Amino acid sequence: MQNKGPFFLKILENIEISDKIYKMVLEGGSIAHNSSPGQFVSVKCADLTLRRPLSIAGVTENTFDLIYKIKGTGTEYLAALKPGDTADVIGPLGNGFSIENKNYLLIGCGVGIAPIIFMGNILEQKKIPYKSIGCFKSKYKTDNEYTYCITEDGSSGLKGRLNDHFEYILSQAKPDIICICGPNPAMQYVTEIALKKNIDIEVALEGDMACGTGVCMGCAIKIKKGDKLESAKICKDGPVFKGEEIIWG
Amino acid sequence: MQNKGPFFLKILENIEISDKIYKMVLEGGSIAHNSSPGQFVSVKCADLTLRRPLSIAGVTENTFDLIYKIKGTGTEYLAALKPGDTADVIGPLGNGFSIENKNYLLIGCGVGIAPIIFMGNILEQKKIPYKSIGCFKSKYKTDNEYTYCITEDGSSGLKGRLNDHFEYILSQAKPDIICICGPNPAMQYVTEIALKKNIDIEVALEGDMACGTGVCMGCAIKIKKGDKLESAKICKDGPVFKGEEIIWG
Amino acid sequence: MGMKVKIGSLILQNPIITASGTFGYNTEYKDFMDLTKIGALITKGITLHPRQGNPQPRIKEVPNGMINSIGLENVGIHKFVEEKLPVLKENNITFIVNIAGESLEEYKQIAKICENNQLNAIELNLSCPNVEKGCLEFGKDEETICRLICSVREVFTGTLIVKLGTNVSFPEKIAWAVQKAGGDAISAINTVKAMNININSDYKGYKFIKGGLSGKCIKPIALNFIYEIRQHTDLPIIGMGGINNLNDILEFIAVGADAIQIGTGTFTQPDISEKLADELNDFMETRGYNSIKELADSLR
Amino acid sequence: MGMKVKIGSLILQNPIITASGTFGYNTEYKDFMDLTKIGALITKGITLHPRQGNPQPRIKEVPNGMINSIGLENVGIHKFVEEKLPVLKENNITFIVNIAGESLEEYKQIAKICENNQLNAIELNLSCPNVEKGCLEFGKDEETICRLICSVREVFTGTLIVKLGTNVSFPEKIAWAVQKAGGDAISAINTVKAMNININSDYKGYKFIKGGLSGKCIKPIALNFIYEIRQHTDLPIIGMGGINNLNDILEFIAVGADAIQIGTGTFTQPDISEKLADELNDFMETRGYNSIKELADSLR
Ligand SMILES: Cc1cc2nc3c(=O)[nH]c(=O)nc-3n(C[C@H](O)[C@H](O)[C@H](O)COP(=O)(O)OP(=O)(O)OC[C@H]3O[C@@H](n4cnc5c(N)ncnc54)[C@H](O)[C@@H]3O)c2cc1C
Ligand SMILES: Cc1cc2nc3c(=O)[nH]c(=O)nc-3n(C[C@H](O)[C@H](O)[C@H](O)COP(=O)(O)OP(=O)(O)OC[C@H]3O[C@@H](n4cnc5c(N)ncnc54)[C@H](O)[C@@H]3O)c2cc1C
Ligand SMILES: Cc1cc2nc3c(=O)[nH]c(=O)nc-3n(C[C@H](O)[C@H](O)[C@H](O)COP(=O)(O)O)c2cc1C
Ligand SMILES: Cc1cc2nc3c(=O)[nH]c(=O)nc-3n(C[C@H](O)[C@H](O)[C@H](O)COP(=O)(O)O)c2cc1C
Ligand code: FES
Ligand code: FES
Repeated sequence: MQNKGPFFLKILENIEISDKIYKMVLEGGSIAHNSSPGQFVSVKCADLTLRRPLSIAGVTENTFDLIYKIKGTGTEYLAALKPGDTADVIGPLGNGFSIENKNYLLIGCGVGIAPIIFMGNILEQKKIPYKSIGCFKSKYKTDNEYTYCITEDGSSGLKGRLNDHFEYILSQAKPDIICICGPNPAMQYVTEIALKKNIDIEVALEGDMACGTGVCMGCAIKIKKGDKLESAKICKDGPVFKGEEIIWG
Repeated sequence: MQNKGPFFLKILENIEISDKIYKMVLEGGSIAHNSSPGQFVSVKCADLTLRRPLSIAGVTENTFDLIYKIKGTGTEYLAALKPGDTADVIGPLGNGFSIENKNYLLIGCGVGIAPIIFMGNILEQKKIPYKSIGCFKSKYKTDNEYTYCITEDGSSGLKGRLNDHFEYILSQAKPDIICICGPNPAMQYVTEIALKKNIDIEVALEGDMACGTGVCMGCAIKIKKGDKLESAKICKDGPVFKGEEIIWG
Repeated sequence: MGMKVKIGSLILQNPIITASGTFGYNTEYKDFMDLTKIGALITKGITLHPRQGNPQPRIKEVPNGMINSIGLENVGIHKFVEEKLPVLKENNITFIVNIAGESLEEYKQIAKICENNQLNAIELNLSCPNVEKGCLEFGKDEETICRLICSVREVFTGTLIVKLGTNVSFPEKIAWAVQKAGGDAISAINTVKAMNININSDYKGYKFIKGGLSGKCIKPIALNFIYEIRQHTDLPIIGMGGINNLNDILEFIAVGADAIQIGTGTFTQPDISEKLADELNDFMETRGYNSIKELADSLR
Repeated sequence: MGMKVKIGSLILQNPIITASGTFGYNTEYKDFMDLTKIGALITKGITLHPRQGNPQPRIKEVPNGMINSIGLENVGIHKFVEEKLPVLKENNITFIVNIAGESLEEYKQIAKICENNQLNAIELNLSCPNVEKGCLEFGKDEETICRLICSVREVFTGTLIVKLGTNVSFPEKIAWAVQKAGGDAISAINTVKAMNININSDYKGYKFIKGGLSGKCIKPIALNFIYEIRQHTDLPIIGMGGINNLNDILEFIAVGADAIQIGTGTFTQPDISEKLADELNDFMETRGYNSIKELADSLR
């Protein structure tokens, strides 16, 4: 047993790092210690009925980061919070990326970068070799560095979208395993190439959630286990799944 | 036909004048021109379903005042508004006190003072003789003066409650007509004395409202018209009624 | 053609109707809006004899909505015809009379009076949850509904709209019954049975209001109901329940409504029906829809 | 005595129960709270055979609540008995099995399996609006309910709770039927039929979720239902619908509930049931109530 909250955590920082994209730093030893990349927390937003799931984007001894995009009421509420305010958080939830001694290629698109930054930090710490791709509309005002940065507006690194540069990068990076988080079309594109080339691939899925803890079956999807279809909960069995398991909708 | 809104009015002032009691000044020529004392406006409070009715507490050429007490969500929202913010207001609604050339005694208890202040101003303007009683828990930080001020804590004028001083004041003021707004027990007490002494009496009632415009029948009460009972709408036929019409619950 | 909608033989200039009980008898809202802008006005529910309604409290706000327990206080059909009707006519307002009876016979009698006064359209309230006798009592089973509609049809030749609510086991059977019995249209939903209580501060006993829930909080319930009955009837459906903006109207049209009513929304914003008529018009012009039907076909 | 409550032959240490479908099968919430603090846990609805449930989307937040369309995805009674039951026993959790059938025969078969495994209490789901066959289909008319309960009673000797919903014409008749047929208690309400739609940005078609509404927005509907059935049955009633705090619990007790369930509230605050058990306990001690009955007598 591990205490997963609810924790009432102090917000240390909450800044806009790109258009409608925020980075929040929260105090919270328990979540910081117990998290691994790909796991998420779920945050109570004012008196909304459902919590909002957000990936953990990095940890220090006693703090962890979130990177989130304003989508609706919940994230608007979060963006209005100030350092010193308290957030009601549960986590860490779900299962993250597998960490093995292999050659990694990490890919984050948009706010999908959150778990990818965290994963980069951990691989760095464990001295596991990796390369990373960050794909954005426009550069984020943070000091994260990626082996390859791709921006639609060319404000940093390569100009264009993931598809424009991916095959070239792949031929350079020669990974044993790819970890990706981003919009489904990007993840599907990369998964198909990886599977064709026999590269291991892990994807971090999103989905509407109610409980975030595996009890409501609200986020359940069908995944492929060999020839068979099985039901899996994004919140509990995922959000990270092996690429070959996913049925792209 | 008279345009009664909705008007989107600029708030000029919104200050706490006593514990949880606020005075708001709004820009709004149409309401200012067309109002008479005892009438009220109804204010949209954030996205609450029902507007909140508030008596008009005074007007100038182009502004009008409200005096309100924080009771719940709606008035809390109002109290948080700042000068420069906009309020969505309809009005004036209902029927006010009758204005005749008689000797008036005006009585306001607590925030019931709102229409009474307005009435005093109008009688003053029209040079109609009147005396006034303001009854409060504790003095309001406004410059309104009453012939008799009664405070429970003795912070201004006579110490005590209305009942402690009313018969004496009545014997001094010798009014032809009394206008009162305040909690029901106070209004009932004064009405009974007035009727016994054959003094005209008009009371401004409160009641839960939905439409405020006379269509929903939500605020309907039974009143006495001679021997007969009739249905009357506080919002449309009132809020001011003759004392003898009221059936005290 | 534009926004015109036909319900039975009644032609509305647009599909926006003010709901019974929330807009008075005739020109009560004239100081707030231009009454000629709406598709139609539905009167407060009218009974054969004047009704006193329920005791106070009658109104309670709840999160995203309100509960009412008016109990059909109204002037009765005779006074309506004498006093309220002339004003409707003078002002050229397209209107529909909402009627409620305590017995089948009463519905018929009121309808007859409407016929005798050449009223074009009535809405039979078979769903008000706030009265002890009548309305919802008759709206729960198909047979009673059939008999009621048939007997009203005997005396009334105008447009006959039947108003349903969600406190029933088989909405689809009831919708079908309305069609079979010769109703011209269905309107739905009426308020949903609900209760609010306030426990006394000494924890001894409580105050309560038991009545009908309306406003935004019932929109998901209303959309579901319209969607379901749309599968079981070809009659025009007039949808309502928590409509507050243009998007809400589009949602009701998408799930099957041909016109809509605005109830509680008027309390929040008294000129909402005029505003939404304008907005819908602008929307249709901008996007090039030539009729409500075209809009509906696109949305569905 | 304190907070103890008796439902049939089942004794709960307190009246706070976690609702079916919102708390898993056994110890899913162990990382969030102390499971020994609640009165009882009700399992996710369990069917004879494992069920796949409905396609996505299954969840949609609406103002003050949510709609779900899970469609009873569950492991089936056999796997429940094999894999989930031992964990409940190991952890000494008082639990009630929520069961759902596609036919009367299925309810009976599941109940029989419960009996064979010495399970103390079952909750018959006669009200889930999210499945095509079973549940609400059987919960709409008194006769079917009677037959169903009687046939389950033939094979099951433990506590039999019948779970009702509001999508019915005559709640009072149904409550009475449960009592007559030999049910030990009624629990209510299940989710309310509802639909949310999202019109596509080009105004061509829409996405939707059609399912059951739960959370704060249904509390007024639930209170009304409990109040009404309380007038027609002496059975213990387990109330639910939007419970989120101590005052909500008191309201349900005031209108007639003997115990309560917390559903959607757990999603908002995972440890809410433990917290409310503590709060209720403190409240009763502070105010000097010696039993839930004493508290109820005072509130009513
Ligand atoms: C495991 C997981 C990890 C996530 N990590 C991050 C993250 O690190 N950063 C980040 O910005 N976002 C993340 N998301 C998405 C984030 O949860 C949603 O953007 C957020 O819940 C929207 O809330 P809202 O109240 O602002 O918008 P809402 O008003 O709820 O919705 C706005 C729009 O977003 C859609 N939406 C709502 N919830 C979700 C959802 N869960 N997934 C996809 N679309 C949704 C709605 O359908 C609607 O169209 C994650 C989601 C999951 C499931
Ligand atoms: C014609 C009229 C004129 C009024 N003039 C004033 C005024 O000048 N100044 C002022 O402070 N208040 C006035 N009121 C009362 C004021 O409308 C309520 O206090 C206000 O609506 C409460 O809103 P809320 O959202 O803050 O509280 P809520 O959360 O709505 O309610 C808090 C408590 O107040 C009670 N309450 C709610 N509405 C009313 C109501 N209309 N009457 C009495 N109790 C209510 C509720 O039952 C609850 O117990 C007037 C009311 C009427 C009908
Ligand atoms: C105060 C009030 C009074 C109502 N009176 C009637 C009535 O007399 N007859 C009727 O058929 N419906 C009546 N209704 C129901 C409304 O016409 C409408 O069906 C319901 O409120 C749902 O729509 P809404 O959410 O837009 O308000 C009344 C509703 C309210 C709020
Ligand atoms: C996601 C979800 C799943 C549910 N599954 C079941 C179920 O399997 N069986 C059942 O009887 N009720 C089920 N319910 C209904 C709840 O047990 C409860 O009756 C309802 O949600 C109302 O209570 P609430 O407002 O506290 O959530 C479910 C509710 C939700 C939200
Ligand atoms: S969100 Fe409830 S099971 Fe995943
Ligand atoms: S509040 Fe609607 S009639 Fe008075």
